[in-house]
Amino acid sequence: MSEAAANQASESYLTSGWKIRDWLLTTDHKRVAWLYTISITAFFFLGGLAALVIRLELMTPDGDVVSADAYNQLFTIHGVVMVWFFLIPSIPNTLGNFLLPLMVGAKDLAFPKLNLISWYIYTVGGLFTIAAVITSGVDTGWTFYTPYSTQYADRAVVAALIGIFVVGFSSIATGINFIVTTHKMRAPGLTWFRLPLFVWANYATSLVMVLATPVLSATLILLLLERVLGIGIFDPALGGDPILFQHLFWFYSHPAVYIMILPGMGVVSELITCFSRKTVFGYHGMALSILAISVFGFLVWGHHMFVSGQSLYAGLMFSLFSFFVALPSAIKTFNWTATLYKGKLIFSAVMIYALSFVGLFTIGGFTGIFLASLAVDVHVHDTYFVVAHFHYIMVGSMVTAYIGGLHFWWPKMTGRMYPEIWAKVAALALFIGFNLTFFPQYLMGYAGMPRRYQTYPEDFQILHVMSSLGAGVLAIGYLLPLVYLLWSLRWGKRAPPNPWRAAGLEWRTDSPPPKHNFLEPQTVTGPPYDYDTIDNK
Amino acid sequence: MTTTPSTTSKAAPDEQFDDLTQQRQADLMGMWIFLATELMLFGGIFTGFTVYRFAYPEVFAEAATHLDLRLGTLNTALLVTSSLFMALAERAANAERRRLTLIFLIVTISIGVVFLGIKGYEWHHEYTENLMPILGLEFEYPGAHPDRAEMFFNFYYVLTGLHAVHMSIGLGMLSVLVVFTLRWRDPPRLGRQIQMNGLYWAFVDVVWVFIFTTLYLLRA
Amino acid sequence: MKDVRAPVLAWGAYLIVLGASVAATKLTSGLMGHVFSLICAAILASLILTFFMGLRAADNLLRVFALAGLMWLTIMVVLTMMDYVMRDIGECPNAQADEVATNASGCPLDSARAADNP
Amino acid sequence: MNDEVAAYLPEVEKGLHLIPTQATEHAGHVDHLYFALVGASVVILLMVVGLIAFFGFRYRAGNKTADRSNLPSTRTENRVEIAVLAAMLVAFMGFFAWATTLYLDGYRGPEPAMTIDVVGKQWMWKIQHPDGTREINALHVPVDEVIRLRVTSQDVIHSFFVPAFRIKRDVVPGTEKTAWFKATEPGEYRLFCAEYCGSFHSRMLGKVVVMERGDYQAWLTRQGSGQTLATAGKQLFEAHGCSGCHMGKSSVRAPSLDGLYGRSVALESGEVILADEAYIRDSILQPDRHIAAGYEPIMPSFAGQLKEEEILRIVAYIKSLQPGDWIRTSVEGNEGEGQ
Repeated sequence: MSEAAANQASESYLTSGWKIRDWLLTTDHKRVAWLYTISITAFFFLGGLAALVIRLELMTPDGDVVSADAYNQLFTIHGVVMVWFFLIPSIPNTLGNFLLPLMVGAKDLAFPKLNLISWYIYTVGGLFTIAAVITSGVDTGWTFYTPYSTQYADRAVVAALIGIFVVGFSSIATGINFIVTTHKMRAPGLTWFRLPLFVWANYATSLVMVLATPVLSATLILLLLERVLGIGIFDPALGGDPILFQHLFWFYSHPAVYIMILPGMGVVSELITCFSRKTVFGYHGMALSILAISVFGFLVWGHHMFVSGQSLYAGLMFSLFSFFVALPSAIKTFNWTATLYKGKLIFSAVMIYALSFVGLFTIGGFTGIFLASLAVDVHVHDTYFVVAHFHYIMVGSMVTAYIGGLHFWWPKMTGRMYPEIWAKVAALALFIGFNLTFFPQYLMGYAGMPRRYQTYPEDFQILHVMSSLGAGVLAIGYLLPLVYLLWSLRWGKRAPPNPWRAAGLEWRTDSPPPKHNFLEPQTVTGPPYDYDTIDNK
Repeated sequence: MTTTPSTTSKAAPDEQFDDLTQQRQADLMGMWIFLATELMLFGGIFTGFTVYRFAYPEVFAEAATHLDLRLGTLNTALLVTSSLFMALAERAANAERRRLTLIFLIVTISIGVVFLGIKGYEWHHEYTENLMPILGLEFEYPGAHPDRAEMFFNFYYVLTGLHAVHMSIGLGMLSVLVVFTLRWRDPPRLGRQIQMNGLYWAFVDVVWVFIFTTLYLLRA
Repeated sequence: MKDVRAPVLAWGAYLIVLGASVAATKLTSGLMGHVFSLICAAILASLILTFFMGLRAADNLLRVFALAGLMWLTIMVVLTMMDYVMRDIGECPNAQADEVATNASGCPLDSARAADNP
Repeated sequence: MNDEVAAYLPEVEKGLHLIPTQATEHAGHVDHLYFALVGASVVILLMVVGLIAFFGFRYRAGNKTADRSNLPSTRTENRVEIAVLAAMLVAFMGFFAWATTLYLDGYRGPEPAMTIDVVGKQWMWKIQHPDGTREINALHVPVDEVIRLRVTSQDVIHSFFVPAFRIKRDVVPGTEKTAWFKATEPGEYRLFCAEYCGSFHSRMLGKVVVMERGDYQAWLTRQGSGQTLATAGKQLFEAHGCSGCHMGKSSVRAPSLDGLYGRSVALESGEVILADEAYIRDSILQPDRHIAAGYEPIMPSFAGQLKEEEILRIVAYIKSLQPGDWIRTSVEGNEGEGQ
């Protein structure tokens, strides 16, 4: 290799080429990860804005901020954007995209062009949906239940469905890419049980993406055909069954919940081990429980339908399976806690994020048991109890993990350190704001407050006000990192290759990494999370 | 995945791979996973069909007799023949025999087009018999339970339509392959591409087998 | 060009099984014919998978992925049908209707008494 | 809450009840399960948080004196995991059995004293008592009686939710589902629509008024007419011109309907069909579906012209007709009072 070529090879992926084309037509997984990060952040704040208006409206029992229809459109925007344009692609497509090849010691993902295309599909589909939803309004909720969505809802439903359908391909492409990369491109010596748990988590997530998303596509096709061509598969007038839609929809959308949370579990496993300076408790159990969740996650969708009129016995089976899927989650929670045992704990901001994840996930997970319990579910189904439960999982746990992970790998991604003090403040604001927002919702749920209500009986006002105030604090917890992370891009301290002295292949290369990730091929000789060896060097 | 023409030299893999074996394995695996997703796509609709087939067995069996079994059978035979030629084209390409590859590909495409033609003819026939409950067209069904029979025809159009869409995509990709074969730049690469498309084409055939059996054959 | 025999033979076998399946539909009616046709469909599909899609020569991992799709499809169909097969036991308004003739609304789906959408 | 719906808000349930009023025995049972779940979660949560706090203090990086030797072996780890798994499994199965038993009780009720029809519609609840009394967004029921609800919807999916009874049932168009309850406390309770149903979902409210038996009877009488479903149905039957073809001399054109219910009817297609509720209903809405043998398919469909509860009434009327009723009474007169 000539010297110039060597220089070029060791040049950071960030500095090589800053023309528009170098970014928009890049096939470098690290740059695609950035493209995703930017789009996802935009969608996140859009969805968050909708949530803020909703919380503002709910400060008072009357409908005095927006009209009834506008309210319905707002929670539809919030749901659609947060689920499909933020949560599903969040960790896999940003951190996963960036880290998966690094962690397995590969030069790139198996199909780099497909990766870039998936970003285009995602962004175009997302923008299209947003445009449709904002200009003409969709008021079905993100669940699109028939016959409301097919025969009664606003016109733009068609456009929204097309947008979501298109975005589904991006999920599938990502899934295929990750699975093949994990199978075929691991560095020599990197056996399955030497993989970081983050890779396991993304692998399991990809399996779910690949197997569930097409069913959503099929369901959306059927909805579209019913709306556009009048082919009424779910139309009761033809002997059709609206509940069939719910079966097909939840066959995707329940596993989709695991698409959202599994990567978060992966991230937190990395963070906790690093700041406990010790290997994870029960590595095999952790890896296998991730797989178990992704498989069992497919057997429980009917628990969204306990009161919908599915057969009693189907309800029983789905309830039983739902208890089963809680078992591996319980194991994971226990193992994260046990990982702290005899560690050398460092309470950095990242660790605070990780530990809040464990706490919030425990609450969210246990209230999931309430919902799996048939008789209790009948009462709290479609109330704020459910809203609180899934926000504890998806926001409390997942977003916390995402932001925590972003901090942890920020030096690797940008080559800059963020201000630790501010990060701690933000982590605490997030934790406090989140609990203040959503814990009252458990209470009002059991008290009987149904979800998707614009107006409500006055008795619930006190809890709603608490929740809305909490949302304000939560917003600060989200805006702060945005500000200081952007600040650090320019003024942050330069990061060494491994600022946390963390294990894992991604820390063996420069921060930020060169274009092809590693200057030499990597080999792996030991187990993951070997912090003893690192610390005793 | 691999349909883009390449100007790289013959033996080199794409830059993210270490060698050609790795690349070929990755391509194959990616394709198979993609086919699994396609299976789930059709599977979602088949699940719906199963539900109603179970709920209204007599009506559906009766409604099936209104489809043209002869044309359906002919189409099934045609499609498997095109799959055969696709498989032969793959073998010809691997043996680096350009003319033969070209002929096999063109035969495959021609049979595919004939398939779609016959399918279109069937649809037209059903349209003239007022058995096309689409876009508010009148649906006149001579048997019992016209509403549930309409449900049967809904599935008929969704399944055959979605299948036809897949056929068209496949035909488009095969046409691109014909162009590549004419150029004959990187035969091993072309062999891989033909193999990938062959998988897709055969898969579309597998789906058709089930569409044909459940819609045409499960009749009264 | 080697190995042309296998696909051509598979093609022939396919046509024979297809013929048998169609003939069975023509000749017999009812459940037995249907079951036979479905079995034939499975045979036809496996012929294509094995000989045209190279699953015969593929490594085990690919087979696992091919099977996974099938497995998950089974999960979806079985669990969904679990609902429909047992739908409305004790809830269907016509469940007690005697065995006379075709019940206008044979349960399960149609406790759904045909609706009145305009 | 704005004025338009204030009228439907119950009187007694003012104030925030974190545990809603227990107005049925079932409600009490559900609450017990809920408390047990809360208790279990609190124990687990305290354990997790307590351990994090304890480990966090004991093994903080600054604490050099902590004993960090003898990390558990993989074998020990596995054993601990299996123990946790087993403990959880036992607890979960306990909760599963408990919750499921309650659920089954909640769905398969005892023999009902009366069946009340509930029809959901954007955005109101229409209720029809067995004697034909109708009300909107309010459901009056006697205390200590097993009430069975037959719920359906006229447009989209709604959900019938009474927190005080801990019952909820989705109301699905095209299907008819049942729910039951036995209120033990007189009073007024909230009725919500719990499934999102469009613009005014949050205004689709009502109340359930549980009354002493005597009060309920008095209320029914006050509602006036005392019309039964069947008599109301007869009026509709005549008002919509059904009697023109089906009754009296003109029965050449359309089949006579007395004694139809429960009979087997020969169809033009050669099939034989049982004339049950669904058949009668189908024949009103989709007359072409089952043509009775020997008649021309000339009857127009009444889909869209009749509301859901009107169909229920006409069906009740036709059900009530005994064989020969129409022959005995030439044109006007006493109709059979079924049920």
